[in-house]
Amino acid sequence: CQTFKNLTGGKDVDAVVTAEKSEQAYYNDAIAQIDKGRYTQAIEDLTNLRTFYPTGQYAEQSLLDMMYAQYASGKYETAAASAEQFIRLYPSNPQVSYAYYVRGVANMQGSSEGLKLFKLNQAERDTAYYRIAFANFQELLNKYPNSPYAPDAAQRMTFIYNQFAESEMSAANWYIEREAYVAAVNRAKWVFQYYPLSESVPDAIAVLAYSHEKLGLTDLANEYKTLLQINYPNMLSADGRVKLNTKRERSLVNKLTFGQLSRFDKDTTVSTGNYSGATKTQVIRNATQLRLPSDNAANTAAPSSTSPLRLTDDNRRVRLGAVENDSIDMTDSN
Amino acid sequence: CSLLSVYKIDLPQGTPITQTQAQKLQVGMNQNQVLYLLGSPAIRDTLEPNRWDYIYDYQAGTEGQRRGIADVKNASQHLKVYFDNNGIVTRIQGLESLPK
Amino acid sequence: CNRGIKPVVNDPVKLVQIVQPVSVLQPVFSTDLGNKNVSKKDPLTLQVGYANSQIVTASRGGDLVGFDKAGQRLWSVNVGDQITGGVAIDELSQTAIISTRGGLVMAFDSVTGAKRWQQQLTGSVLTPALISNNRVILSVNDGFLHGLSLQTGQSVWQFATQVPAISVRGSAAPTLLDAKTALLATADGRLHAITVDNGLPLWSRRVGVGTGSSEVERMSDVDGMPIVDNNQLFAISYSGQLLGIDLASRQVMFVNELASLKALAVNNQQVVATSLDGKVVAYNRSNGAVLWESEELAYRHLTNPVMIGNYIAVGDFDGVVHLFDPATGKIVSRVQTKGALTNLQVQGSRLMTQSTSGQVAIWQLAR
Amino acid sequence: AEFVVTDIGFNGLQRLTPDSLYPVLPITIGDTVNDANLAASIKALYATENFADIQSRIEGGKLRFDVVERPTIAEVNFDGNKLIPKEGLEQGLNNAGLDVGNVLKQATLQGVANELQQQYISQGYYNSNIEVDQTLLDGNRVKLDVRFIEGKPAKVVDINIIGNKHFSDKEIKEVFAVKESSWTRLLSKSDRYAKEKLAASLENLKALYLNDGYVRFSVDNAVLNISEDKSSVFIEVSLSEGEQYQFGEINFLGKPTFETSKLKELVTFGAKEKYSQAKLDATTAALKSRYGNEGYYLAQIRPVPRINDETKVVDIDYYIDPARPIYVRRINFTGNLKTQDEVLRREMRQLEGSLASSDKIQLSRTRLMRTGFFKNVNVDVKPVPNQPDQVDVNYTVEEQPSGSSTIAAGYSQSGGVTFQLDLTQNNFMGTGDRVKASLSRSETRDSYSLGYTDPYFTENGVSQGISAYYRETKYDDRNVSNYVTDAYGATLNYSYPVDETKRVSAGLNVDNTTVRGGSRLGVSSVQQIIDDGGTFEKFNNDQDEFSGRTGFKNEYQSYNLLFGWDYSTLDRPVFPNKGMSHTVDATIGLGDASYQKLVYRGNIYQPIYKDWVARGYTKLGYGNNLPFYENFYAGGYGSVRGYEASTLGPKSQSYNDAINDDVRFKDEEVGGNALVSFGTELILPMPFKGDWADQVRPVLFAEGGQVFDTTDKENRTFIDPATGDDTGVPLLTQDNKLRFSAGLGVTWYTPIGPISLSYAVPIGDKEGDETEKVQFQIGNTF
Repeated sequence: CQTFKNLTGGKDVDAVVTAEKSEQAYYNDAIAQIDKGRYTQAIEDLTNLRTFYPTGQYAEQSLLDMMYAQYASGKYETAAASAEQFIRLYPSNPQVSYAYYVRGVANMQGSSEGLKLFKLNQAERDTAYYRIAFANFQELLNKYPNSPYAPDAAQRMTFIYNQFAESEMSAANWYIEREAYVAAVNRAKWVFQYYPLSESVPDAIAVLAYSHEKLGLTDLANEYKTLLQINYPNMLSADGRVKLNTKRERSLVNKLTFGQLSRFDKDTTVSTGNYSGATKTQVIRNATQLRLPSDNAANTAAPSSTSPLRLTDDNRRVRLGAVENDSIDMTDSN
Repeated sequence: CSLLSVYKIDLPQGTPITQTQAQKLQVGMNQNQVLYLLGSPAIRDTLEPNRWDYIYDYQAGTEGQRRGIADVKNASQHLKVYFDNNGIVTRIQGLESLPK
Repeated sequence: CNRGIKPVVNDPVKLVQIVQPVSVLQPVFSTDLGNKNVSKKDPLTLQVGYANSQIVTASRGGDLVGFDKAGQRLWSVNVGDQITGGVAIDELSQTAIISTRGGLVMAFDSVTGAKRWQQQLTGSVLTPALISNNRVILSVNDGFLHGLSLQTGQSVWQFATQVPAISVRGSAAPTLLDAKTALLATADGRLHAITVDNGLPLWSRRVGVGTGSSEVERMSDVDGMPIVDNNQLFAISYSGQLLGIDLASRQVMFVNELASLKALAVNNQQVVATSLDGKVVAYNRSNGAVLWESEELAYRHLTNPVMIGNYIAVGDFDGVVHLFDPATGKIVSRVQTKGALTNLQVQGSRLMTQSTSGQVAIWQLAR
Repeated sequence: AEFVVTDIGFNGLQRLTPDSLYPVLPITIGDTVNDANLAASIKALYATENFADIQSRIEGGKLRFDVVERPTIAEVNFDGNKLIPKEGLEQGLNNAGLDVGNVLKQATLQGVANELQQQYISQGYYNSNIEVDQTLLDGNRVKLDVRFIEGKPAKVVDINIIGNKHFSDKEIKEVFAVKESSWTRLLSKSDRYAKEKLAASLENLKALYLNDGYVRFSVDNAVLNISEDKSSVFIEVSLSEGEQYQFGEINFLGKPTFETSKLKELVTFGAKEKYSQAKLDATTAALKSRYGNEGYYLAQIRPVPRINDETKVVDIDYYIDPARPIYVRRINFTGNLKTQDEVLRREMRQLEGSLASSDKIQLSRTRLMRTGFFKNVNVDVKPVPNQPDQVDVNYTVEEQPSGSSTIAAGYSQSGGVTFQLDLTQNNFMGTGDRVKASLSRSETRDSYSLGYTDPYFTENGVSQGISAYYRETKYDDRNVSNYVTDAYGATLNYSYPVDETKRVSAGLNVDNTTVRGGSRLGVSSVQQIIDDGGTFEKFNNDQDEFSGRTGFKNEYQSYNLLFGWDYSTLDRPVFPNKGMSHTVDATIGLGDASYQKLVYRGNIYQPIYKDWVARGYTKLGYGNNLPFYENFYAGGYGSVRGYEASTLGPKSQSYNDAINDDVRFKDEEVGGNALVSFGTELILPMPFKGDWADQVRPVLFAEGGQVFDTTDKENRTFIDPATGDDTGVPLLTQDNKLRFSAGLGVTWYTPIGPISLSYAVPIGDKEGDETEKVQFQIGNTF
């Protein structure tokens, strides 16, 4: 039944009993393997190096290389774990910010079994991994703001922040299609409240305008339309109707061909987030302001940062996020 | 031929409160008392922080039509509660639009 | 699908031929009670009801049979359920008492076989009753001790003891500590002294101490009937403690390391026990020192030892009764009956056995 | 002794570094060190669980720690573990932090060993023993070999019930989860003792009496004995039944927001009726869901029975506290790594921003399971912090592969490049759309078909499917022996739900089929081609080997209307265990081949005992003047197993045999226009656990079926198109007898699609039937 066991279960890995190479040999072989892209073999050499020469001169460097090899070979969870181990063991190593960075990037990849053939829009899927990556990058920016990896980490944080906002909007868009307008309003307001700096704010305002109109709250709908008129005029069509990117708005031909033909061109410069000219330090400064709400966050007051939205022509800043005092106690004093 | 019509689900949205519940509301109450009487409002809008909208919107699906429940559209059932800046009820509007 | 590792299994040892066997016991009576509808795996022991005027046997299947002194069958009655405890005989009132699987206790006239009374208890009774000054004392499987009136069978008193989550099948028969007090050994390894008449508890002491991480390893039943002899009490537990107590001073004379589910036997100097793994050991009665230890019957599932004449008799699973010379610990004589033996009984110079396959045999000590 | 520490150092460190230990110590360089904080630092170092031994030394102002690091685990092997699978053990060790690479903590190892021993004891393996040997390796590492000596589990040999009059011992033992040992228990292993089984049995016993009116029933005592060698278990249960009681009246106290008359409708028992706990629980559940559906999601409903022992009547007081209407604030999904959020959200019947309804939340979970994209779906409702009347509904899903894909390619001298690609994905790239593509090119045949279906073309679930196909067999006309069809066409199909379980579909198929027959074609088909205006050709230029052959050809340009009605309450599409499904498909052919075809498929799954499921299935078909290439066939996998594929039903002589009556080769099966097939399966539970075990379904089956021709072909004779004279040969013959078979089958749902294997014994097969005991199939299950 041994064969049956090999077929289904993993063969028992029998540990290497004693060191077979010198420290130098292990390290050189490992680096050679990495260059040739044979990562698994490299990881094995590096593991043996750290096992048999834990206090050798290459111990710290080999863990950094192992992190890279694991990430490159798609073992994201183990790469993040190696990074974690490095941060714990060698906190004062000059390269430690690289470990923070690798941990963030590895977590951002999500689970290794995820289908990575086509780049799936993560915003529309489980974003748990993104949340961990965001926290990792935040820690990197706080501890090592001028680390060489800080700018990229900041940009990734902004990207994740927008992905979360987009995931809210995908739910809001569905509720518009479903004609559940109160649900759409709350989802859009969540973007307003927790992601004021995200690129989905224009879509959120459009949804709010549209839903209020459908609910019959025309006064609120008009207020949102003026907000759009001032800040994002391109979201309003000529006859003042709000442009949404939900399926409902697409033309029949477009729907018949599963969205391939005659898509109406929405000015998408705002939401593709290409290089907006900000310098590295600005990117980092903006990123450090970003906060993620926990999934089950209460309807607390909006975060302090305000969005540069002008309500009326006299440039009155809009205090985003409804004023709600923190704790509403509905003591059940019956 | 309703037998072959597309099955639509009922779409209840917001807070189906009744006039009897809302009548207990008086000007001068604080926000907690309002919440205790009517529960959380359907919409608390960012642009109108001092106004709570208890709106109810209902679109009958196949089941709703079978049971003859009427649609409630464009804010026909909508109670507006206005507060001053320290959360005391100043005005109540739309009481008559609520069902008995 | 690996084969798994086999636990070590101890097979019963083969018997060694005795050099020159001495004839000790002469068979005087034997009968086959049959064992229809009896579960083979249940190691319950039934004993022969013996009083000098007659014999009453009970079969596991539920037949009660009375014989006269000469072994002639007098009467036979079927109690309608499997018999799990019995036969206890009271010579004075000529009553024979048995208990059934359904928890019924029945009293019969031991001469005529007429049913006197019956009483429903809350659990089955697996051991013979103790009859003394007008009380019938029964140890019930659910941990209760019941005192019934001998005449009417009505319950006079009840005494509750602690029942462990899991205990070894079978229990110790209640016995007399002295004329007025009964001695009960329980499944949680304790001894209780209780007044026979009104069930008032006098004292209780722990004998068995189980150790281990699970309830099964901590089982410390005292299933062998403790023995009381000229103011000394000896008891043994499943968890491996053999205790000698001096009743006068209530002091523990000794605690030895031996595990058994069978009763003990004493003569004037020795106390003898048979262990779970088939050892027969004789200790000095007052200080517990080991006098001799025989492994000739290892793993043969031995019965309780009994003193007959000045020999020690021990039965085994093959139906063989071995007779030891108490001085040397050597086997000097053997007799054979059919079926596995689980309990030996001695009445004066007669040895009575009932095997699990229902074979009753009585031997007389040869002159 | 107090002193100011000037330097702190460690020696004996291997894997750990001083940097990582400094933050742990409560003292730093420059502090004054006394006995107290020295002890505290040693305690802190031990707390890191990395050290077997720590000694501290003071050399002039320098503090030195001599440490011995604990070994890390290099390898863990298990031997002899049959009861607990290897993965389970590894998982247990991981949770305890004893997996490969971690530090070996002796206390935790001992703890895990005891815990495993407990598990064995609780499963009745009283004679089991677990030994752990540790062998030290270089580099301060250790190898663990865990040996399991399991022995045999204790068997229950006797169950003794005392004090039962109303129910017999047999009836009581029937309800027990643990049974007395006998050979019949070999498979179900129900005679093995386990603590939970006894507890479950006592629960069932209690329910048995409570459901029969015995309110005062109680189990006085359940004694557990075990034999000396710990191999047999004896159970003795003493109970007191009490009397039989009846229901009295019911009243609703507290704040019942609905009128009592409405609530009374939900009560499943009447006054004077025998008391039954099951009926009471059913009523409580009905009330709970009634309140739950009206928004009172957190309503508390408690039945309090008032028992009157004289009159033997039990009055029920329902204390109802509806709390307050609860609204759903947000619905969140986790675990959908591949599937889009919208694909899950569109299955929701519960909307955000509306009253919470327990039925809708549960129905949404069932709908998610019905998509077939998820192995399992859990829902949990969490209150929103400081919003007492709002809840969030969180669905956690576990995705499973939802389709199959195989790719094969080759190059042959004569045929050139050959390739085959089959792709059926029900959750294409997580969009929830269904894609079905099969492109194959070979020496003899090209076949391309592509189908794309969007199940949510509209938000109410109207689905739109488009598919196109092109098939061409590259035979020369003369080389065809029986018949081949070249076809191309496209189908547009819409289907929409009519209620929660029924769907209606309508579609249009434009099809151009060219049928080419050869000399081995059955005469009934030849007759039909000729009657439909097909051409007949005799090739007699004798220089090549085809001369003397005949060829029939006809082209059918047809427009088919497709209608469907589908009812399904199956709990999941793959390997359902409960529910039924009925589909009716009607095809109306117009144009060259005008025919009507009706097909009904029915499936019923009924769990019968623990995890055994019985299934009944049937397929009926009827066609009115069907073109022969649309005929029904029977036999083979998916119809009647045990017979070769499509070999049952009417047979007709081939053209060659008909025109020259000296030679008589085997008749050709031509199928028929009426089909009956039905069967039943007993779905067996998988004996062992493990992840891949629930991808496999073994079944015992018995099925039967037949194809008939109800047209008048049977008594018409064939007219040879070459000569025009009547050959006197009947167009077809049939014996109208059903064929049956019974046997054993297994289906394994692999990533490349379901693979099925069956061994069937034909029953009632007639002479001339082509039987085939073992059959193998890749592709969809029927």
